[in-house]
Amino acid sequence: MKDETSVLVNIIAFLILFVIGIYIYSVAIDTGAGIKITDNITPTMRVADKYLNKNVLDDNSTYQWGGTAEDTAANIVTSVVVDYRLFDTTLEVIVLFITILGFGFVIPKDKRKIIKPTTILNRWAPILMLLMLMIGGYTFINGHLSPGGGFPAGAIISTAILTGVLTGRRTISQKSLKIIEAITGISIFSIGIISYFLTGSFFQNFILNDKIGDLFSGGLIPIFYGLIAFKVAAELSNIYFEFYEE
Amino acid sequence: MVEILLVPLITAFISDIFIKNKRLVWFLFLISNGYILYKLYSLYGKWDLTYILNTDYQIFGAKLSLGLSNNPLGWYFAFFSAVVTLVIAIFSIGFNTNSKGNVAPIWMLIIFANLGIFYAADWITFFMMWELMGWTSFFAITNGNTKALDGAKYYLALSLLGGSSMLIAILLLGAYTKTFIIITSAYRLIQLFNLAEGVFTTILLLFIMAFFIKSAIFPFYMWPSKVYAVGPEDYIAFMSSVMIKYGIYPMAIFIVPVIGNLQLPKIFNAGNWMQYFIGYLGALSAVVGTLLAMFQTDMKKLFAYSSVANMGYILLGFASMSIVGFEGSLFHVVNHIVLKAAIFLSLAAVVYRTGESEMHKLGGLVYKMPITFLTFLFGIIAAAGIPPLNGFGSKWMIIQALMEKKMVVLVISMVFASTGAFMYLFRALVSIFLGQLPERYKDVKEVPYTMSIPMIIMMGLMLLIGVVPGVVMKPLTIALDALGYKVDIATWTTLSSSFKNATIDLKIVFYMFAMGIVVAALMYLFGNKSETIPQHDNYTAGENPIEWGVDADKFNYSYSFYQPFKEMFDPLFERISIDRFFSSIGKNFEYISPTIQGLYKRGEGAVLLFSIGVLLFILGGWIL
Amino acid sequence: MNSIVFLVVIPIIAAFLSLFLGKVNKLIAYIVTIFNLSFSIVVLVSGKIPFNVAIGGWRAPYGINFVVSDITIFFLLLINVAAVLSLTTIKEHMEYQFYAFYFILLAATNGMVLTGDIFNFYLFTELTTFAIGGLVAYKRDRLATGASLKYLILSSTASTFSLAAIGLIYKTLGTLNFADIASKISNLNKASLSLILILFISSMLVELKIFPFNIWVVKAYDASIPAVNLFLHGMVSTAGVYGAIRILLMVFSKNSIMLSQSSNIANILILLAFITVIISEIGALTEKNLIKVLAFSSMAQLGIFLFGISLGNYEALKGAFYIVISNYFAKFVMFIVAKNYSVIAGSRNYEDMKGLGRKYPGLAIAFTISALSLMGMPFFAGFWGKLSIVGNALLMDKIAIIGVIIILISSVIEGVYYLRISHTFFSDGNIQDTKLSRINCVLPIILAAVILIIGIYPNSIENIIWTMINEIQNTPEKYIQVILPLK
Amino acid sequence: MIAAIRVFGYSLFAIFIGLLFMGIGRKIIARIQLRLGPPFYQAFLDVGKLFARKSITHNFVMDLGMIMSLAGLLSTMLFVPVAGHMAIKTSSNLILIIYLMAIGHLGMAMAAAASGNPNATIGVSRALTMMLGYEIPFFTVMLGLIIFNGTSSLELIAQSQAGGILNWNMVKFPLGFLAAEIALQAIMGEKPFDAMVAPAEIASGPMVELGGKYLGLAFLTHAVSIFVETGIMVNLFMGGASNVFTFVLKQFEIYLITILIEAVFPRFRIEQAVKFLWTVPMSIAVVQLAIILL
Amino acid sequence: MTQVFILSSLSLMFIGLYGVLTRKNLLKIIIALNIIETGINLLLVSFGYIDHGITPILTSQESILNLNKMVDPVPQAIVLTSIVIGLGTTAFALALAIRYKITHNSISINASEEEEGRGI
Repeated sequence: MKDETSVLVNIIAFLILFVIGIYIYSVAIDTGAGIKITDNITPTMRVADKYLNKNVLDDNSTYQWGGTAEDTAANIVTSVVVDYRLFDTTLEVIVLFITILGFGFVIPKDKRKIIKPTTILNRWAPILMLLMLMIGGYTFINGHLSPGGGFPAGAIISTAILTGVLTGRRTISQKSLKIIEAITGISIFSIGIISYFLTGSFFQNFILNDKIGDLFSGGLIPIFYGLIAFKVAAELSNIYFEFYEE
Repeated sequence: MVEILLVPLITAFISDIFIKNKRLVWFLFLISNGYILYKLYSLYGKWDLTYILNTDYQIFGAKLSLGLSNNPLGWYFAFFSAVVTLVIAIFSIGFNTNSKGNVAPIWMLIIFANLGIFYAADWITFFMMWELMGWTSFFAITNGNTKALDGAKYYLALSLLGGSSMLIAILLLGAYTKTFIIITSAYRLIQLFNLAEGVFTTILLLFIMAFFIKSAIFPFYMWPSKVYAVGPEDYIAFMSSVMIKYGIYPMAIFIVPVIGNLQLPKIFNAGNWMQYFIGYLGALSAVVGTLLAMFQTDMKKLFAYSSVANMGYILLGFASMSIVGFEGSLFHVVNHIVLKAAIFLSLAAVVYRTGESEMHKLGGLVYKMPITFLTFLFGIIAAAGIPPLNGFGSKWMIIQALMEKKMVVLVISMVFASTGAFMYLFRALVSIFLGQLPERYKDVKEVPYTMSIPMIIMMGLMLLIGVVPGVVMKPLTIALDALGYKVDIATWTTLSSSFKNATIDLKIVFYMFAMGIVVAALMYLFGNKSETIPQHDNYTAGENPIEWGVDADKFNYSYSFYQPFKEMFDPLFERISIDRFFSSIGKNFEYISPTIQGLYKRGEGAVLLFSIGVLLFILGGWIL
Repeated sequence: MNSIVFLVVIPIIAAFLSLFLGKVNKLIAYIVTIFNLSFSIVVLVSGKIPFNVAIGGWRAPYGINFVVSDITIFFLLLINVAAVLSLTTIKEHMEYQFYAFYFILLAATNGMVLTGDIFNFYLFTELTTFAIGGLVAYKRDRLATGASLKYLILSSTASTFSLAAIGLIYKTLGTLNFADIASKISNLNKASLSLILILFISSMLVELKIFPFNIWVVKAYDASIPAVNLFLHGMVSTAGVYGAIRILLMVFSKNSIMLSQSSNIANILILLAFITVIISEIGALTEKNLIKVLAFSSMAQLGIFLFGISLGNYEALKGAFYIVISNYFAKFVMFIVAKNYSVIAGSRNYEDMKGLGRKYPGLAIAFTISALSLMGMPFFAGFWGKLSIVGNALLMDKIAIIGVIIILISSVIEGVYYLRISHTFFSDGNIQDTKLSRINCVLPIILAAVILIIGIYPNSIENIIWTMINEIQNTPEKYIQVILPLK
Repeated sequence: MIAAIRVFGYSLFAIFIGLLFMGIGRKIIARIQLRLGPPFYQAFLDVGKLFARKSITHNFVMDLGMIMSLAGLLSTMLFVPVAGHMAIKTSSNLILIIYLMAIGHLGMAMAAAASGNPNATIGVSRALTMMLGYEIPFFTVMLGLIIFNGTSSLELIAQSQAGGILNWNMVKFPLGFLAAEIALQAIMGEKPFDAMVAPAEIASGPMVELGGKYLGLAFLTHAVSIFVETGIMVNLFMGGASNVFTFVLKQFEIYLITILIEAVFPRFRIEQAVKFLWTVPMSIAVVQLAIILL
Repeated sequence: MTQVFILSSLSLMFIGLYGVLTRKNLLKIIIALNIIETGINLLLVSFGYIDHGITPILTSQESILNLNKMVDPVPQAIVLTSIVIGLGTTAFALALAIRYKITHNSISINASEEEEGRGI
């Protein structure tokens, strides 16, 4: 039943959005001087240009494929995420940690019974889990070469655990998941502290002169991505165990 | 100079610690008041004493410095209020032996603020003391009993409003005249007049609003009746006599000199429009105060409105802007302090013994409490301005000044108010002390010595000032002379005004009155002897009214004393009532607030209001 | 100098550890908070301020950097002191999640104050929101879930607005670093700058509790346990205040204190500020629940703070700092007093707390002193703030004068309801004496004494505030050069 | 000491004249009402009889009240210049006189209220309301004269009217005189405005409980008040004669006018009286004041 | 080409905002929030868009040569984090919504906390 207050609210909401839209449009076509939001800034003016040319530390250094550079990850997005702006990603991990912790804390504890899995799922579960684990492993191992990285890898691995939960097999207990989560979290930050003691500033990459392109390039990036993958996997599967009934 | 302020502060702190045992606390209170009086006496004449405290707090670019200065007018106000406070302090030792709350620490803080106000050299110190006095008096009035709350809340709201309007005025003054010192800011304000007249009038009106709120002048005349009825009686004696003068002091030291020498066109060659503005407000508060006082049934409310009327007289004196009128109102300030304190002390004694403050429930107390009756009688005579006592001198000077300046309407309203004053004052005397003594007060005794001695002192003070006005006029004229006014030092007993041979010698008036009494006493003794018989066996022809099932005090005609007179004014008071106007403002706020709480209680419109906020920002961009 | 990042990392590691250390969590919380406090004192004393720390070794505009200048260290101290004081009010055993949320909140607020990168600032705000969401929902009863959910919805829509603003800034200026933005802001088109400003300010005002954005405040304060109230007041709003000062006055305002060229945004801010003040004061007038009264009053104080900032005059800004300091101490005292009295009286309604002032005079006097300081009464800290804000607003344009008059009227209203509350404390009531240990009377008295000292002798605070103000005054030398040395 | 004798002499003279006027007044009223009326010295006989008789009192306040009322009236009388000279050489101020007259009323009212008789207190409340009524027009008239002559001392006003009848204030300000006459009627408490003593309704109001010497004192007070009020009128409007005899004669003329009015008028109700006093004489006085000011 | 991305992401955001403003049911509000999140992510990525740009991943030497044709990596880094934030908010909000259902026995947003039995 549509009482008149909600109709009024709808109209007001529509009006507000309409005005905001017109405003944005008027800002977009504004003819005043200075950089407008519509025109793209020349690439060289952007911060990203230094990330692409990997010459943040000294301006005119160039790098070759297979040669070395200040950050040897092939996938530049990963170099930005895990090397240049590593602190953001560590905070990202904390955001996930907090929200899942809050999730577990707030959700009411009436666990539901898992219905018996169908035979097909029963048969294929181990194979599927194996496949998922392999793909997950692949994505975070060469996160610095190809697209992907810690976060998607963690999600894929957690789906493996999910299939385990769906088929009712006890793959891993919630207690150990929490331990994994804590350990990976602490190790991420302890690496940061180690790098502080080694190189004087936090989260600095202390493994140098490996070559762009090969598997173990990119300094600390694979290590970080690995830890992030396991942490995300542990956290997400934590959610499933909230609903899992022994 | 600064130790006069430190002593009350320290005593306030100490008595706050020992608040439990009353005897010590009130004794400390008396001693510190005595010390203050002695110190003030020793400060007489040393007008150049100052004490400056420099803080490096920057306001308008300059570093702020707070200062105290022994200015003559401030000394005059402080000395006479200290005299009366000392007497009240003696009274309140006895009064507070068995009272519930203990108001001494807060009262000490108020006395600290009181001295601060009178001695402040610059506006910021003045404002700081003013606000301190504002909220401390709130706590003193309520002092723990909750039924005093809404009266005190009303007073608090008004005094905070006054404080804020004064803050705006001070800051505007500071911004435009680049100084906070009171005296120099007065001179520069006058020069400012021809530069920015709009700012000048706003500053002046805001100042006047703040002072009128504190001194209960016309638009804000309602709070005394609400507050005096509920506060602790001995504190109310202090509040009604001394604290109501806080508005008058800055008027005398700042507003009157500024308005006095403004080059404004004179209306009916008597004064500029501001003088008339103050004059008419004074006249209105005198007339309205008197009329409302007549119709009250609670004795403290009655005298609250009488304070309003007296403040009106003082304002009329200021409005005349002649030196005689100025002296008259300052003289009336001291007279009012003395007589109001005397009246409220006797009321406090009545309440101390009977616990009742509704006039028609009292009666016939004169036989049980003769000293209280005499103080009250002297207070009545002084309040009505009848010659032998101190009320007459100042009223006479104010009327002379107004007549000389041909401000006819003001004089007529003043005389109307003073004769009306006689009506309600006598009504109070009749209903409380004369007439039949009700049964329940049969065993009422006179108040103990510690309370009757201050009352006798007050009687003596009133008589002394009445007969020898020089006691007050001499220091006053010396102070005004020190301030730079062209004034001749008053003699001991004569008061003079600027009319042709209009000087009256109060000593002779007293002699004449004494001789009249001697002649009348002779006539009285000449007659045959008379025997006293109880009151209620006269018009009831010997029968005792109790047999008719009616006890004696039913015959006490004092409930609606001026009933016919009241009916004349009722239609007028029904339509316009400033009181309803102000309390309706308060009610509106309290009416809106649940709707706002409702908005925050459910909180589901959060995102909607968020986007409305964004909309506001966008629209602002286009419209403003 | 680089070790300043420990202020953020140590609490996070403690958050991870808190999962295992059930019983000893409270001790760990004390240790970490006291570490943070002492560390920031050491940095203050070390005298190397202002300095810049590049995280991960990448220099300023490219990597994330922490900046420590006078304002930063001042607010850092405020937050850490608030954290230590609010921990003292936790008496009973709390589940480990509470401590996890607390650690993250501590890290996030410290991070917000320290960071010099706009996206990092956004992330820390997100962390604060989630931590507060979790802490408010700690009691998990009807009130707490409702309050936390509605807060979460509002703050996540607000965060999308600020994310859009960050995206636009990156698209037009190509950088995410505060100092870099500040130096490049001038060549932005006026209209697009005001669009970015609108998006960013609307998300910040949620935390600054300004009128259309502060619907969550009263529910959050009422629903949470007293310790969380103190977190909300002490840490979160102080960080919000820092954010407002840093971003509104230093990043987006070029060198003039006025909010960049778009002065009409400043007018709207003034308008919203004094509307907040008048509405929250009226709201508090007939409120019976003491915690809600304090929530309304903290909204009002932050309204006055925003009014002081957006006036565009350095003395008014000084007044705003005074208001922040006096509100910080006063609200602390009031929340502690409210907690103790509601424990004794059994209900949060101040009418049931009659007569408590006579049993525990120390608490009631501290409450009155802080109430008077909030009202701006002389001899208390708030007066100096009110004096300079009112003084300078009177000389500004019409909207500022109307605003000042409304703020003074609302301080009258505030006076009425606060003194009514302290009157009910002192009036005679029949309270059976549940022994309240003397030690938690000590803290409010000390804080009230601080308010009194500032009120009577403002010199000490005055110099600190002036050092901060001339850092805002000449932002280019004091802030931008520290981070981006002249290339 | 001579001052004391002069005061005593003045007061006896005032009492004598007052009682004489009362006696003659009663004679004239009787004649108007076509009856013979008591001999003119009847008032002296009454006073003598009253003082001889024993009387009853209720408390010391009644005695104090009666003495105070007579003393008040006497001290007012001492300030009214009789034919240019007064008991003690001092300036006789009009404002002073108005306020001194209040003592007489206060004393009488206090004695009446102390008696505890409700009729007395009703009478007192009416007297005070009436006082407020007549005070305003009377003062407005006086204000006009004071402003015109630039002085508030009664002597100077009297001397300013020296010379022939033409420059008497009565002639110069006829309206002022008319208003003052009506107000005088109320001051004296004569017939149209005697709601306070109203014998029919409240048994002679304040005097209900007074007997014997107290009634005698009341008579004397009434006598002195007649002397004072007529003396003021003479000084204000009829040039305050050179010798005592002409002064007394003029006083009698004023008294005659009030007696004639009193003989024929019914009584006003108290609020009618006040309304009347505030409208008719007040407007005349205001017109007079306007004439003087412009 | 970038106009299409920006317009579509803006419309996504407006739809999401409209949903949050008008819907009463909590789950619908959370879904609308998700729509806004995706809208914002698309908007951010589209800010870094260059016509005919290639992914910023180095695969061989010649990809290092045409670095300037690569799409801007920084918005993608930001999007990576904001996706996780979106996940976090939704998870936490859903948990709260489930508990909200139990405590308020109603799923509508204007179920008030204090008075009992109000709100559908």
